[in-house]
Amino acid sequence: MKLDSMYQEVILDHYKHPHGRGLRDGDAEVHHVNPTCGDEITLRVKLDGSKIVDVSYEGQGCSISQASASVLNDLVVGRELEDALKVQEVFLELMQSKGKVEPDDAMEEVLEDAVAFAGVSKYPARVKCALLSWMAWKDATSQALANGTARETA
Amino acid sequence: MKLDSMYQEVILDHYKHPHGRGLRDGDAEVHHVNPTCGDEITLRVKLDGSKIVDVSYEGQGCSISQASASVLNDLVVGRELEDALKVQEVFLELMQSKGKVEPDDAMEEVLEDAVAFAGVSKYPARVKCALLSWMAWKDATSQALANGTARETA
Amino acid sequence: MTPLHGLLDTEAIRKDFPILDRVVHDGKKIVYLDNAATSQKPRQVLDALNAYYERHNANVHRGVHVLAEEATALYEGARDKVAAFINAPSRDEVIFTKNASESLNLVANMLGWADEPYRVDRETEIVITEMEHHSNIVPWQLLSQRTGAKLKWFGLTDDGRLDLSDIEQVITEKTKIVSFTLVSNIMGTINPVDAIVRRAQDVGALVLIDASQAAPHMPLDVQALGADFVAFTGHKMCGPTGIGVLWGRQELLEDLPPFLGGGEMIETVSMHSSTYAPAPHKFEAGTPPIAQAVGLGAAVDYLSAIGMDKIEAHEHAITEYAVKRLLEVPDLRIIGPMTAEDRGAAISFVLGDIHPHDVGQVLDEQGIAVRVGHHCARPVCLRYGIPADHAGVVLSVLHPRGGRRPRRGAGARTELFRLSWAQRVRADW
Amino acid sequence: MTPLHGLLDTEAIRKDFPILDRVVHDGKKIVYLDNAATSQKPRQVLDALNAYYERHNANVHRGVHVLAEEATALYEGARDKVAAFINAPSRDEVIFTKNASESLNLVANMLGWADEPYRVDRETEIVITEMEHHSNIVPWQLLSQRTGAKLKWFGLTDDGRLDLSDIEQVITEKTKIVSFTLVSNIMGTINPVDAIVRRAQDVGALVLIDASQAAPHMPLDVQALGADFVAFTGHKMCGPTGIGVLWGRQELLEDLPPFLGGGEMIETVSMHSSTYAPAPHKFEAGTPPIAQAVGLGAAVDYLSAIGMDKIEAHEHAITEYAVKRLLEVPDLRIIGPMTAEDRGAAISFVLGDIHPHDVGQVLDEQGIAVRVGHHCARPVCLRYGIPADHAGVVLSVLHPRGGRRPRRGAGARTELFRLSWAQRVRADW
Ligand SMILES: Cc1ncc(COP(=O)(O)O)c(C=O)c1O
Ligand SMILES: Cc1ncc(COP(=O)(O)O)c(C=O)c1O
Repeated sequence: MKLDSMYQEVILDHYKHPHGRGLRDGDAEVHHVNPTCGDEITLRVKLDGSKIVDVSYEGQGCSISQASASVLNDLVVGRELEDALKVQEVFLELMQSKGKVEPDDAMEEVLEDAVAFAGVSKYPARVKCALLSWMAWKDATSQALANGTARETA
Repeated sequence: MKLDSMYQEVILDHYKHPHGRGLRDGDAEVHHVNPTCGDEITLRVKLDGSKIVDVSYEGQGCSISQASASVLNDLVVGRELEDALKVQEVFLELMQSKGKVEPDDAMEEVLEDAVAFAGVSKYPARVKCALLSWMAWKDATSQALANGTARETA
Repeated sequence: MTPLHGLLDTEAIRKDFPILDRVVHDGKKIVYLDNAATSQKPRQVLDALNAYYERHNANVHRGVHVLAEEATALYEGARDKVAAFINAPSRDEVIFTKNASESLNLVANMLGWADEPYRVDRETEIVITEMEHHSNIVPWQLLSQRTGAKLKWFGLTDDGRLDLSDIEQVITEKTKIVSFTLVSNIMGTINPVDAIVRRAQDVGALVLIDASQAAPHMPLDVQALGADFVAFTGHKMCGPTGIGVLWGRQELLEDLPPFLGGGEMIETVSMHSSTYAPAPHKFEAGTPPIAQAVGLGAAVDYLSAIGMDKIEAHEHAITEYAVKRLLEVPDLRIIGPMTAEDRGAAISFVLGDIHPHDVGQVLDEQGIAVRVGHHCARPVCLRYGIPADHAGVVLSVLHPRGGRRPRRGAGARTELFRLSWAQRVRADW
Repeated sequence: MTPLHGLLDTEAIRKDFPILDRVVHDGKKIVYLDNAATSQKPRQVLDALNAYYERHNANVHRGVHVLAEEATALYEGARDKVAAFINAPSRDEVIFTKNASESLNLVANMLGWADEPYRVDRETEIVITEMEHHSNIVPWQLLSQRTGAKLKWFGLTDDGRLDLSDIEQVITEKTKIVSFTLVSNIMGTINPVDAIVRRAQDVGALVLIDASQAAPHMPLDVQALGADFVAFTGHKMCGPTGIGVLWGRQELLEDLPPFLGGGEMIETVSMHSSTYAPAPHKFEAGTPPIAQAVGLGAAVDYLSAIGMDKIEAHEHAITEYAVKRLLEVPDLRIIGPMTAEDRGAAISFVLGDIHPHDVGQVLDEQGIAVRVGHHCARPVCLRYGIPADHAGVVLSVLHPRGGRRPRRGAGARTELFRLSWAQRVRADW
């Protein structure tokens, strides 16, 4: 059954036991909404130079959108921004693959638990759910960087 | 050729030599436009009690719309209002017949030259042209009557 | 099981809908329960569209050539059909728009630009309800922001009905317009038109009824409704996309100002000023949705041939049945009326704490198409304490899906949750 | 006769258009020269419509079921196609409307409700031209009446061109928007975009180009045009009725307020207020013309497969020929440019003092469909001293009618007037 691939144990696990959930101190906060289905996320990032110190969030939505935020937290916190952005690109590629990319070992190395979302990429309406937190994170990061620069040059 | 039936000599004759054209004194004046094609008519009626003393007009438009005003003048001036309205009804019936009414002697008796418009009724876009002056006349007449009543009761 | 009475011959009707032969997900024939969002189109409507484009296509009201005359006759003929379908006193009261949303915005805009006594401004009030579709909320919010008029609304009772207990405070002497839906697209509630119209008339307010969810499902008689305007949309009533209707009382259409300006809606134009054609053309700027009007005319013929009263009876029977069976599903909560009384065939529910997206996806795998999310009526979700993203699932039947659908639909669903989702996910949590 | 160069294989193209087999008036195959009013539709577009309705129909952006995903992919895919067709920098800059008139009204309304620096109010000026279609005149008259802004326009030269000699007085520091047509629907004139855009940019005015008569006939590159908004309509470019396009620069679409309110255009709604989805959705309230967008996508594919540059070359060749031959007809006066330079394929003429309705009718009897009357551009008629009801006849060719048409069209016409009308009527007068 195709559904099995979408509702991977991994995803359900992250949904039930989200990692890093809750709002903590940050350099920038964003609120993103998926207008077609109402999934919401409020997300903060805290940077130290180019290092991601924390990504904290609160949200409401389906198993996919909530699990994806938890996986995001796993994959980027503690990383250099540059590396995290690479992970994000690979995840985006996978999600936009329309079910045609079969994750190989190299991809699994990069994406870890996030490869479980491969099955989601077949369902365009759900891809947005999976990407919601990642888009929010990118947005918050650029705001944090802009704030940082503003402060430095002020 | 079907066109022949539409462009009856009679119609062309009225177009070239319109009867009663020009604006003269009247009890009411109206200006009607056929918005789809721009045919225009300004028309005045003069009543004496229930008798139609004059129908005068100026207009611009195709052969059908202009000839029709000329025929109108022929048919109603000098008549009792009631009789003229009967003529108008017969003309309306003919024009709305979609080419399906073949005018008989009785109809010809009533409509005189206006039977020449029978061919026009097959062309919905042109029916409006043929009816323009007749609608203007009805409108002007009811305004004249209203003015008259207003004056009487004033 | 108890036999249902007054059903249509849905096996015969099904055959008219080509899309219902569509097979999805490894051989499952589609079960379409998403009619509140849009209906499917019978062969008869598609044939009318093709005949129009293949034989008669031309612009309307403009030419003297054969095609232009035929296209005009077909377009205006569709207006006659729609006028008869809603029992309009005059065909000239039927305005073609692109969808119900445009119809509703059209009224809001007319009133914003109108002269007295219609003009909506900072001294006046607008009344809607909490169960409106976004398309009957946002135009009034915009009008209120732009004119300074106050926007008020009726709240909802716990069982999904309008709370009219304070009607005298909500609709007052200051009210210029009351706009509400005849049937809720999310809860299926049928609203009490008479009480609202009576109060509006007492204070001299205009009434606009959003009949988008009513037109496909029950006889619609604009004279019996007693409203000033009635709006609905073609694609939900077996017609094409891209066409909507606004019916309005003739005197109002004469008095009110135009909305969009352009070709077709004018009488004469100079660079300095223009005069407008009489209604309905005054409100139809530009080349209208000609083929779509023709298609809507065919849809109206199709529905009328079945009979709107029969459709209503059929839907009532299956709604009654479906509500009963759904309530047997453990942890299922219906949002809206729990009986078939004064309710249409849209049924909204939440299932425990399972997110509706997840429910929808599981149903889709079975070939069952339902709506999930806020259904363009987010305030309703907020009202019932359901997070906006958790608004539930609507299954809405239109006649061709009826008859066997609730049985199989509800059955499939129950089973599905029991066997697959519930076992897999809920038992486990 | 001189052979024409650069022609398309119109015999092959004809076969794509089912309506061209239509026979009228006792066996005459239709000769369709009314493309300025609306074009005919190739089989490929009708097939796309049918495939949509028979296999994929659902509402867009809302569901998680298969049909909803397919319909959304098709609808958004059409947006991609249109974006590529006009070389838009981003697909999100392409807004689907119901026709060009709505696109033009949309901009007028946005500017009326906008904040500074875009806001049109009593201190500001709007600039159009005397050769606009009513759909690009009336929206600005309404905006001017409603905001108090001053409406100004460019006049015309005797040979049917824009008179830009006083451009510095017409477009001034007070000008907020300049809106003009790329190609005249009545005279065929192609307007000098660069000069106008440059002046508008100098004074900081926005530019809206009405490309309704350009999109079907020449390559359209919104970046090369340098305008802020470009509007056009689907039904004139082999697409269905009921669909139009507005392209706008992304920053503007972000800054400007919405027009119609409703479903699809919102981000979140509460009874008190709403936030809007990003463009293009912000400007697409309600269920969009889904099937029509899909049909327009197919039309764009169809035109692109022929090649817009080839279409342009073909039309240029036959226009040159047609103008030459028409001028040979006694008493025929062309309204608009008398050469093929900077002109499209619409040719307007009057024939002595014969009323154009009568001319149109005579042509129709021969199976030749042309436009007569004011062509929704009455000011042009006034400008050239032609009574509004006497505006002339437009024959407008779109590629599939080309090639043999001017020969036969012009030939038939000449002959007709000589033999039938002229002999019968004019000789006689
Ligand atoms: C130049 C021009 N602009 C605008 C329009 C309006 O297009 P529509 O009627 O599709 O809104 C037309 C055609 O009628 C036109 O020729
Ligand atoms: C009650 C109600 N009103 C209005 C609308 C809007 O219709 P449309 O999207 O066709 O404009 C809908 C459907 O979406 C609806 O259900």
